[in-house]
Amino acid sequence: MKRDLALLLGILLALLAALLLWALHATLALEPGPRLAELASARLEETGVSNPVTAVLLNYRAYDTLLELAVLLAALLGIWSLGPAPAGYQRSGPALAALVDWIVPLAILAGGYLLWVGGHAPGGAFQAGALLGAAGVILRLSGEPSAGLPGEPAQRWLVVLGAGVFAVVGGGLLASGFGFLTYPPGQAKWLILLIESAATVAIGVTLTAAYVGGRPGSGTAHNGTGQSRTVQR
Amino acid sequence: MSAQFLYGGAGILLFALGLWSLLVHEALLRKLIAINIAGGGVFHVFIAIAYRGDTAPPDPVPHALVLTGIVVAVSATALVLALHRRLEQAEESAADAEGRSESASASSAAPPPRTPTERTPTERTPTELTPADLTPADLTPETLHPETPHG
Amino acid sequence: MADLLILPVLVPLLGGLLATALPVRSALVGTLAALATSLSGLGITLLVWLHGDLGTVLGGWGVPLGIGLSADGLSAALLAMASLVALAISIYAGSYFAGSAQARHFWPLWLLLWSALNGVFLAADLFNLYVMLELLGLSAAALGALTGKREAIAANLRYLLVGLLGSLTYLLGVALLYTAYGTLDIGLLGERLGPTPIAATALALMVSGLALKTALFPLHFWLPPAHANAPAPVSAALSALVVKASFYLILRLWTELFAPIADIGAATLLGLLGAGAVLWGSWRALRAQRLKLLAAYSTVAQIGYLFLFFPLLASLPPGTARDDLFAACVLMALTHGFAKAGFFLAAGLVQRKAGHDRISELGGVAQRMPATTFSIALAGSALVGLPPSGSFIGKWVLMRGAFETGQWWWLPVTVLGTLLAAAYVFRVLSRAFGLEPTPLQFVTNARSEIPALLLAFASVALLGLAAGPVWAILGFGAAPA
Amino acid sequence: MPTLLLLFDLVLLATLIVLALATVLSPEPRRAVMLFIAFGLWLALVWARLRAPDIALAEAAIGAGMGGALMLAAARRAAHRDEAAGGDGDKRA
Repeated sequence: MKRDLALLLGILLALLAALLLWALHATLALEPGPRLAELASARLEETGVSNPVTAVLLNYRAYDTLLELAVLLAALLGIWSLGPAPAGYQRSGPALAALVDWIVPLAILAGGYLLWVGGHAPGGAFQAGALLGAAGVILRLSGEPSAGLPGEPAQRWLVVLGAGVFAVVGGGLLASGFGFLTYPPGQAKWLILLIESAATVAIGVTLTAAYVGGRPGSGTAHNGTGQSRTVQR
Repeated sequence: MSAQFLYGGAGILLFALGLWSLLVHEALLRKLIAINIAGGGVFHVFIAIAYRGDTAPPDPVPHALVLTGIVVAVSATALVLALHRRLEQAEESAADAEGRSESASASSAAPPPRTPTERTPTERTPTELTPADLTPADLTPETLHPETPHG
Repeated sequence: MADLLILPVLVPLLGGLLATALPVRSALVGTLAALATSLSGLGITLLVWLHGDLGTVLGGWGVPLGIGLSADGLSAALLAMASLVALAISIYAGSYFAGSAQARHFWPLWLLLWSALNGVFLAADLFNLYVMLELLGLSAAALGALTGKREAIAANLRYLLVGLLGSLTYLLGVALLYTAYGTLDIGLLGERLGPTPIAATALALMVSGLALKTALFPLHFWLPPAHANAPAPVSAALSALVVKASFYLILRLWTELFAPIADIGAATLLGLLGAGAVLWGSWRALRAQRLKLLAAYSTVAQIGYLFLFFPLLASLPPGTARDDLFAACVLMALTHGFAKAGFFLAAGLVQRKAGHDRISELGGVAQRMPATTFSIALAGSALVGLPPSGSFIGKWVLMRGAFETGQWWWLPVTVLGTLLAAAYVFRVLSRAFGLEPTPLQFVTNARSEIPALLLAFASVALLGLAAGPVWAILGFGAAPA
Repeated sequence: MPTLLLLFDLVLLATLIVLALATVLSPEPRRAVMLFIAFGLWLALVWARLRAPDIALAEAAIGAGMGGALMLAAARRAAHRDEAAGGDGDKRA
């Protein structure tokens, strides 16, 4: 019965896929319209960065990126609302600890590098922030319950830093007559770098805090249900 | 054109596969993985249409859209997993409470039900707490079933 | 001046960030931000009222590179409704969560949700809408699970997954449109779009994704548990506002972007689903044991009415009759926003007072909470569509349209739905009265009872007796007599 | 040359689809998540081939990396519970 249903759904979805494939084929067979590639590269010089993807993310479509940071924050706030973090992992042995001592600074350095090259080569705030997040994950796995994050008040300021700086820059530009997130000529480069640096820190902290999985501050969680027991690695 | 269709088509197949798995499988983790695969398929379509051969530079706009999409997807994944963990906790503590109330009713009469009075979320006397109440954080009287016999 | 269009998104976003950073002061920050957001939304409505449609492109790049914001009559009408309803919910929430640890979780998420809501109403870019919808969905699911109850978490987990699926389906449609037409701007796409199979596929994908998010029958299965188990202010926001965001988007895409493709056949399909929603939702509301579950099923039914307008709109040529139908559809959506928010807020007070919301055991609530019972009665009459509520006018125009276009089969659906609604509202009211003595006070807790009362009152009087402004802001002539 | 490239593309994509299928069809949580991470990394590889290095980097780090780490913690819990509960773990997995 259940197998039949799965089969039926499979057939229906195969039909849907066939329809979509046909639609995609028909779409691609059209005269390729101008799209945005030429336009985006034609005005790349005015954006203050030379990596086209960074230009789209932080200049042409910066509004989307601001809201994307808000989405990340909303997820973390949702996680925090569900209660304190579960207990962490057992402290790792000396060999692994020594490795962690190497990996974490390396990840942070690599994150800084990715942030810097993002202006002209592959990289940028999100990739750099993800590396910081990875450093946090490794720290937590090695037995650091807070994953290297500061206490609750500082953590709260850090997670709003990205969207905060972004929105304040945007609002400031609006107030000074340029329009929301319309960078004044010549200033785009350093404003983007400012926003990206703040975003990198916020993304790193938010991803780490999401991995920790609960409200900070109150130490380790209750241990009544066996859910939060220390997991052996 | 052909490379675009080849890769874009693979994206559509991934979307359909993820959708199928989402509808067919019961376990939450499998549903979540299915959604992520379907999402990967949609992103793949964007990357495929941005590709314009090995000579022309690719269209950066879909690339930026996909980057946004990836971050949104990981945010949603994190929230889903946190909700899931909380649900497991709530279910386990509910099962514990059930077991305890069964043993309690065997030895004595059922405790009187809570009187229906207006309560504010802060109103919570320590003596009312049972071990089952302590497990989930931020419990307020409204979160407990008023009909749950306790206190 | 059009630069100011960003404010209804920016103000709550900044407020939400500040409320996150200052958890101890989150209620104060939240209340102030709510006031400012409401004012900015009403300000934009006023600007549209005075100067007509507004539009701007962020970043100074112009379309198609930049992201456009625009406010026309439809956006302004929904923005105004959201500003008023969300302000009332905020004031109520201030009292509801006072002193609770939940307050510090509620305010930031609520302000982010509001930001996304306004963002949907003002966006003119298909991908920006995707991000907005995700922000809306994530913050709504997080808020809905705030009680920590098992049912609430399970319901919102499902809501979150369903929402993600809806957004992805929508996004795939956007991918097809971008491939074919090379832009994400709704205005530009509207100019380029023709009646091609590609556009039809994209329409089907986008509308089915959004229909899932707006809980159109039979995709409504996730809504009743999610809305019924949230804290009262959140239930009000979910039912009154969040489902309206995706409905608004369907209406806008259907009537503007996809006008060349959305023919009578497709519209009739939507109408049939709407009819199913009206009958099934009303029936389940009548059978519901709990007050908030009743309200949630009533939302399913009320969403259904909105879709009954689609086949009529499709079969009428542009002109006064069509304008009236369009305005009546918007009017019904607005009325439902006010009425359902008022209903849920009042139901939350009943739940607090009685300790439960089982309808059969509500005896005597009316005497102990006269203002709240009055709110339920007023909001209920607007849900039924009694005169002079806004939905009375809406249903009247709907039925007239069904007559004029010869689609008489929508008439029995409307009548039957109305009778069922009358039955479920009367069932609640008949249980609310008991034999207890009446207290001297009409209002017992002003900060939470008055917002509910004002919302319910607005659904009946403001939108019923004075529906003219809705027609005016949509750019149509006078309201039908 | 184009045929060789086409063959290369086909192999890339076939592997991608097979990885996705294996992920979706794997009932054991930890195995499924491992396969999902492999799928994400392969997807990143395909995107690098499509000249999207930025996005490949992001998918590898955020989609497969962070997403996978989050899921792995959940899968480990599910596996522990299954072991603790003996046979009846699948009903709530």
